[in-house]
Amino acid sequence: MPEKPLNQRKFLQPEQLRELGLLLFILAIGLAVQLRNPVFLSISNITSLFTNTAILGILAVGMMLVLVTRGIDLSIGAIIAFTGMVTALTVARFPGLPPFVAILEGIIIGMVFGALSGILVARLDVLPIIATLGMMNVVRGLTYVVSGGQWVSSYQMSDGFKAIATGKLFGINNLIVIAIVVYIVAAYYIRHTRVGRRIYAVGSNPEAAEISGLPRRRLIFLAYLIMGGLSGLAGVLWVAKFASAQGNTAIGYELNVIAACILGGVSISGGVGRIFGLILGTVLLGILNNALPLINVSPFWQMGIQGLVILAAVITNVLVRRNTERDALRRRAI
Amino acid sequence: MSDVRKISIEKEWSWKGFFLQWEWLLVLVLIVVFLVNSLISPYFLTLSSLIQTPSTFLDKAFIVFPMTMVIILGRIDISVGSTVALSAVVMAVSYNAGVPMPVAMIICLLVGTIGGGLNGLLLTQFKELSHVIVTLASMIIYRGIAYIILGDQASGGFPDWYSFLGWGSIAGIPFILIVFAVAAVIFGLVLHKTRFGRSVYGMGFNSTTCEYSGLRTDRVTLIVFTLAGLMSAVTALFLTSRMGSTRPNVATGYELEVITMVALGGVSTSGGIGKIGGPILAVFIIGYLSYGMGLANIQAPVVLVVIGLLLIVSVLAMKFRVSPKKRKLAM
Amino acid sequence: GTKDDGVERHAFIFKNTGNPYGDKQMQGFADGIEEMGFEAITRAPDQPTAEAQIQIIEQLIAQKVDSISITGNDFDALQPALRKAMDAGIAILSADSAVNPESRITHINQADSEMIGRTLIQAAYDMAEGAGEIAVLSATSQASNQNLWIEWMKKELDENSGKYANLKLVRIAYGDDLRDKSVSETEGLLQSFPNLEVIIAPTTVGIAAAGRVITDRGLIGQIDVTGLGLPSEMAEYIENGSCPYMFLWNPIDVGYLTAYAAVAASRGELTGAAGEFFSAGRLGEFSVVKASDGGTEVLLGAPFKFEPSNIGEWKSVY
Amino acid sequence: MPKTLLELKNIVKTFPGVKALDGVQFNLHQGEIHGLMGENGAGKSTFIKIITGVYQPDGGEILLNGQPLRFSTPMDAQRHGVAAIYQHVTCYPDLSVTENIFMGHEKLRKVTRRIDWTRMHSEAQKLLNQLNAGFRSQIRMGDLSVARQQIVEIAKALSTEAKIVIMDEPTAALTQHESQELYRITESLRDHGVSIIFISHRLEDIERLADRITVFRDSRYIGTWQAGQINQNQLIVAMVGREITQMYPKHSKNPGDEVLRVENLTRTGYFRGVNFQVRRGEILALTGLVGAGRTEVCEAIFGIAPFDDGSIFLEGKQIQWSSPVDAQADGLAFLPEDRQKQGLILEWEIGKNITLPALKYFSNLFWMDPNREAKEAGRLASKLAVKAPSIFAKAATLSGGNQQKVVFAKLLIRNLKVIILDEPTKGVDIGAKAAIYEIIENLAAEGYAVILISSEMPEVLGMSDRIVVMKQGHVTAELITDQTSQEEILNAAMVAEVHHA
Ligand SMILES: Nc1ncnc2c1ncn2[C@@H]1O[C@H](COP(=O)(O)OP(=O)(O)OP(=O)(O)O)[C@@H](O)[C@H]1O
Ligand SMILES: Nc1ncnc2c1ncn2[C@@H]1O[C@H](COP(=O)(O)OP(=O)(O)OP(=O)(O)O)[C@@H](O)[C@H]1O
Ligand SMILES: [Mg+2]
Ligand SMILES: [Mg+2]
Repeated sequence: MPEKPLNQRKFLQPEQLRELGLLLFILAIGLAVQLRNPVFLSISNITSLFTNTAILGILAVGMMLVLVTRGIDLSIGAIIAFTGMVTALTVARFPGLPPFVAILEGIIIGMVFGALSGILVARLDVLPIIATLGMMNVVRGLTYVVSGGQWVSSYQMSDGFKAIATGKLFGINNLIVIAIVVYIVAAYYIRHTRVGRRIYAVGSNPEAAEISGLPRRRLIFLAYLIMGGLSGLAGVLWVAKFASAQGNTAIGYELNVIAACILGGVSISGGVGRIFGLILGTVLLGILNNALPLINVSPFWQMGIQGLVILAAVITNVLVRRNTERDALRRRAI
Repeated sequence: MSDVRKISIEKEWSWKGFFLQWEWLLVLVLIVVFLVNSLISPYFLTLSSLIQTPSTFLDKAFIVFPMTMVIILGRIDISVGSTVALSAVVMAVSYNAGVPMPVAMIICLLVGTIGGGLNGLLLTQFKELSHVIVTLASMIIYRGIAYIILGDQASGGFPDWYSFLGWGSIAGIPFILIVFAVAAVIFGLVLHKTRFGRSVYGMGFNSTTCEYSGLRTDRVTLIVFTLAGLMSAVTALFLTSRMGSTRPNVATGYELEVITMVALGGVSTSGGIGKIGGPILAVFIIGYLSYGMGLANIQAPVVLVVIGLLLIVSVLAMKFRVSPKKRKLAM
Repeated sequence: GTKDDGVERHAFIFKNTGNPYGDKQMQGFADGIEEMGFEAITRAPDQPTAEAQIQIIEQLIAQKVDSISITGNDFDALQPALRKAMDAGIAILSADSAVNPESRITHINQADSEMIGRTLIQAAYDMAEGAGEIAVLSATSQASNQNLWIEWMKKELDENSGKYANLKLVRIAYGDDLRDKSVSETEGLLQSFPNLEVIIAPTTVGIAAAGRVITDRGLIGQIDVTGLGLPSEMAEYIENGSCPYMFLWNPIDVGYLTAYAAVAASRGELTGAAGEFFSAGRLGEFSVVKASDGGTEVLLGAPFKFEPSNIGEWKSVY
Repeated sequence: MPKTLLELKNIVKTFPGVKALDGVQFNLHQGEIHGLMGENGAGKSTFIKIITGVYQPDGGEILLNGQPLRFSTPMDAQRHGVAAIYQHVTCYPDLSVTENIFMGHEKLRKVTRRIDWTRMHSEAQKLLNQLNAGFRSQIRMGDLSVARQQIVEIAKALSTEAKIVIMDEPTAALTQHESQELYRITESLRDHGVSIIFISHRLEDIERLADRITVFRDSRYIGTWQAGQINQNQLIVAMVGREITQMYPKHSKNPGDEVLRVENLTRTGYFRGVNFQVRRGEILALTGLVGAGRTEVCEAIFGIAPFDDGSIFLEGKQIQWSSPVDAQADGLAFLPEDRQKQGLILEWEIGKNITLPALKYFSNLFWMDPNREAKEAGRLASKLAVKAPSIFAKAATLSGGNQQKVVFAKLLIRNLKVIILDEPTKGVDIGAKAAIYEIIENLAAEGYAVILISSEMPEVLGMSDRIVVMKQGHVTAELITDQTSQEEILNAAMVAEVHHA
């Protein structure tokens, strides 16, 4: 170090601290569940936990990018339903279709809707919540319209298609593999590419971005496009996993995804969000869904408990952080 | 200083500015809705139908008032649907436990108020927390409590007079419409004519400045969220009356419907902008629109698409009506 | 009802849109009504809530239809709206999922609830070969017909405790008719009860989700799934053996029967008193009987058993 | 004849309702520092934004090296070697200092096109060291004080290796000491052949740095002079259109009883053992380097921030204000440091901004009285010479100095005992400054106690009765203005020993 830094080097950055708190919280919950039901930490249960959380996790990545630009996307549940329905209809019509073509189809359809939201938000300056709320209604309605109210059932889907979600690669379920790939690409993208960093810059201060000539609109558009693509991917995975496509698929799912992001430390006021935090947020939600049935909680209590745990998680976080900040101040030589 | 420049205190009135207000666009939309409806269904344009219809869609509209305030504050409250369910359930259960109905109704309002108040309290005590996560958590918790209380049961059997709330009329005008009008006047005055309303708008733009200027920002936040709870309970009263009984899963998804109305009403979710008239018009636009399409037996998905498009198109229409010269902050 | 243009109009309200089972009911209803030369209106809200159904009822009242048949989203909550319709001279029936006796002339029941409950337990007994743990995966904890069936299941177990001494009902889980929740509930059952033998799911989404999990995990033959489900949704699992057999009635017939009952009721030919008879086109004669909820009902018949031998011909029908 | 690098002719720019530039001309020589001066709202910042392509002019011509040219975006300008430090810091608070410096021209690895973090960090650190910044380039921008953010902005301009660097009031947030540092950097840039446009309201900046000076007034071009050709008075006349005979009003020094006293005020991590008192009719200057904790002390007094230990006495009675509401009710007013974030609601009209702290006075029971409001707001806006067509103009459309006057008007709307002013003349033009000094003096003369936080030495010496100097959260000296010197103050602010408790 050439110079003595004025600001003392902190042991942990605030975000890292936050994530540590969340991690401890997750471990505490995990331990509590494990004591009630030893099955919890078995390989098979952990596999099913991650398999069931993979789609949520994939969506959370896209939602994080959108939130980072100070936006929000409420249309993803509807896009999942629509892309799922359309790919399922395609697969039912052309059973020989290679699975990756189905995936591609889903991603492209999703990106079309993402692009529409993106144009509304980035080009036409419609507030994100309004644009995507409108899209949500339109896309959900269209899903019923294209399907004529019918479902596509598992017998109509080829085994290859269903294997997208049930097959394994290196002994790991495809969904988990896909999620891992998405996370690695996203981590690289937001940390090591110019465009990725610029998305953060735009969210951190849109006016500054404009004044320093970053392509603000294009970057925001891109965030919605990626979100749309990931929703399309999720739509295909969803339908392949549950082997059924119906009009009300994933209704209200956007709130789960947003909850995962915010639990993971993504700020709705833009500019902030880290991959590791996102993983923790997603896993916490996954555990809540997985663990409560395991420890024989009455179904009538499950909801209340889930809400309390989420609230407890965020409040503990705040308290831990306040405490450490107070300690840091105390250490500062004044 | 010697050369005191005179600064005008007369507000310039311009007809253009007056008619470029969002509300006029909504009035126009409402008229179009009326025209189209009377074309597609012969049952629509009768006086009794027009006056009676609002009772079919006004129940959730009570939440539109406080939600307008919440959104002007730059926040959002997604727990309102659950608050409706919880206060309805507690009311029904206490009535069936022997509490007289009027008292049970007061309990209902109390539960809603407390529910909203808790949101406000959490938000003011833990400023680091995002309003989305707080109200998301309480959305889950409040409905969770309703399930804990009532499980898979429904609860009802209210006295006969109670159904008057949702179904009764005074001089041919639905009671619910009268209450709605009164609430609209009260909320309109509070928001546009009082100190409190001014504070709400100020905080929507810049709550730091408001704090430095000595406004009781915490109190304003608390009151606004408490009002959201209270009005959710009012909705619970009317909704329960209309259904004659209640269950823990009533009013699911109300939050997004209410937010849609407020957004269509021209209230900006980034805070500070919007008037009470817009959301009120939006309530009637969406209400009459879906009622009219229902009269023509158009299926629900199509109605969804139409409402979604209406939201997007009207926002765009407004954009292109006023000159798109955007205000740039002085750098 | 008043008829502006002389054509009688009869309405059917299902729980929600985008449900093929409901579509079939509505289709059967429309077939029946049109067969008689009248106009059918079929409606469904986008969400399965009583609030939304109330709005539709009001719209139908304003249109002055002759009858409304409804698949209720709530047993009691529709009463005020339906009473208003009755006061306007509209005949009210419920079909498939009942509303309370005060707000209907009669109920068109797809099958006897008691019979369904008992049959499903017997099926589980059969699949578990007389002994083992069984669990129920239901829809929402609110669903009135599911809850009624589950009650009859419990009664069957209690009343024949000798026969079912070794059959243990370990848990009733709720998948809320959501795919993802039903799957994680099923997995929760598997993890919590390693000795589970049979899962009974009296709901289409639930039974298909259970079939999916059993298939994915390679548990075919170890754990059996049965219950009530759409043949199209269940075809794969019946064919691959994860569900040896299951039951359902024909929703088209439910709708068709409702149509005839509705027309009869709107003419005053059917008042809903037990012992009345009416004829229902191609389905023949039906009688009104007392229902367990204090009202009356019309029974379509016994549920149909779907098994590997017949699923092939049904899967493309509904 | 020096080479003309950049030339602008007849530039016109209109905003809705305001003509911000009216036929303005300007030329910049190779390797000079060109001072640009003018009152608040004269159009300086607008002019800069036209050069860099943030705004497009409505008329006129821009020549770079004799070639007509228009930049469509600031990025475009950057590619042509024009870099700007804008008046209001335009940083990305959530990103690191390194990224702030290189945003828009990131360093990429050759083949993979991924961001070369190692190189960016080390180059950023090099730039920071060059500027004697004293903090690491990895830290988050938002954690820095405004002054340090300003340094990062300079580093950013340097990183583009620009031929033309434009600085819009870079010293506004800096103390004397830091300004010296900036002078040094600016001069060394010039010596390396860079041309610099330097905007400032501080005469000493211009005196020290500028080779030539251009003055704008009321959106028009007034003239350009060689540094030696024009003296201070002439410059002021050019800018203001009249003479300002006396910058600092005559101060009648007869302080009354003590009004506010703080004893041993401590907030862990921010300040410790702070003691001072202020009397009726007295102006107490609170000075020190940026980051000394002056703002924090005053915020604690005002009830915005908490304190852990010590006590506050108002007119002899111990009080504790838990929020600004209570403090205001007892007659305390606070003019915050950051007028855009803490002082104003930019989207609101001037009038509504002015009455914000006193809504109670303008309401009967519940209802607001808009007429009374407008009258009072109009009176105050006129009194402070806010330059705007009407009180219904939006605060965002005002220039920096006029915005500050509006914030000042907000204080005067209430009945006061003690006024705390945190850097009230930061970025305010010389005419408005004189006006504000006069207001401060009038208030003191009327018997109010004034606490004036300031980093400007002439202001501190010219306005105050007593001076309290802070360093690293401690009071290092309390001086009588008439009996002290600039050296003594600077010594207390920079050199004095701080005893850590
Ligand atoms: N975006 C805008 N919209 C409308 N008017 C504007 C805008 N930007 C600046 N103005 C107006 O243009 C005029 C010139 O403003 P500018 O910011 O260029 O002044 P300045 O000389 O930089 O003042 P200061 O010294 O206070 O920074 C002012 O009257 C201001 O109100
Ligand atoms: N060594 C340090 N490490 C970390 N933070 C510091 C350090 N020194 C000062 N700070 C903090 O940096 C923040 C920004 O300082 P700022 O420039 O706002 O000065 P200030 O405290 O307002 O004082 P003043 O009004 O005297 O300039 C303050 O909260 C200050 O406490
Ligand atoms: Mg300027
Ligand atoms: Mg300061």
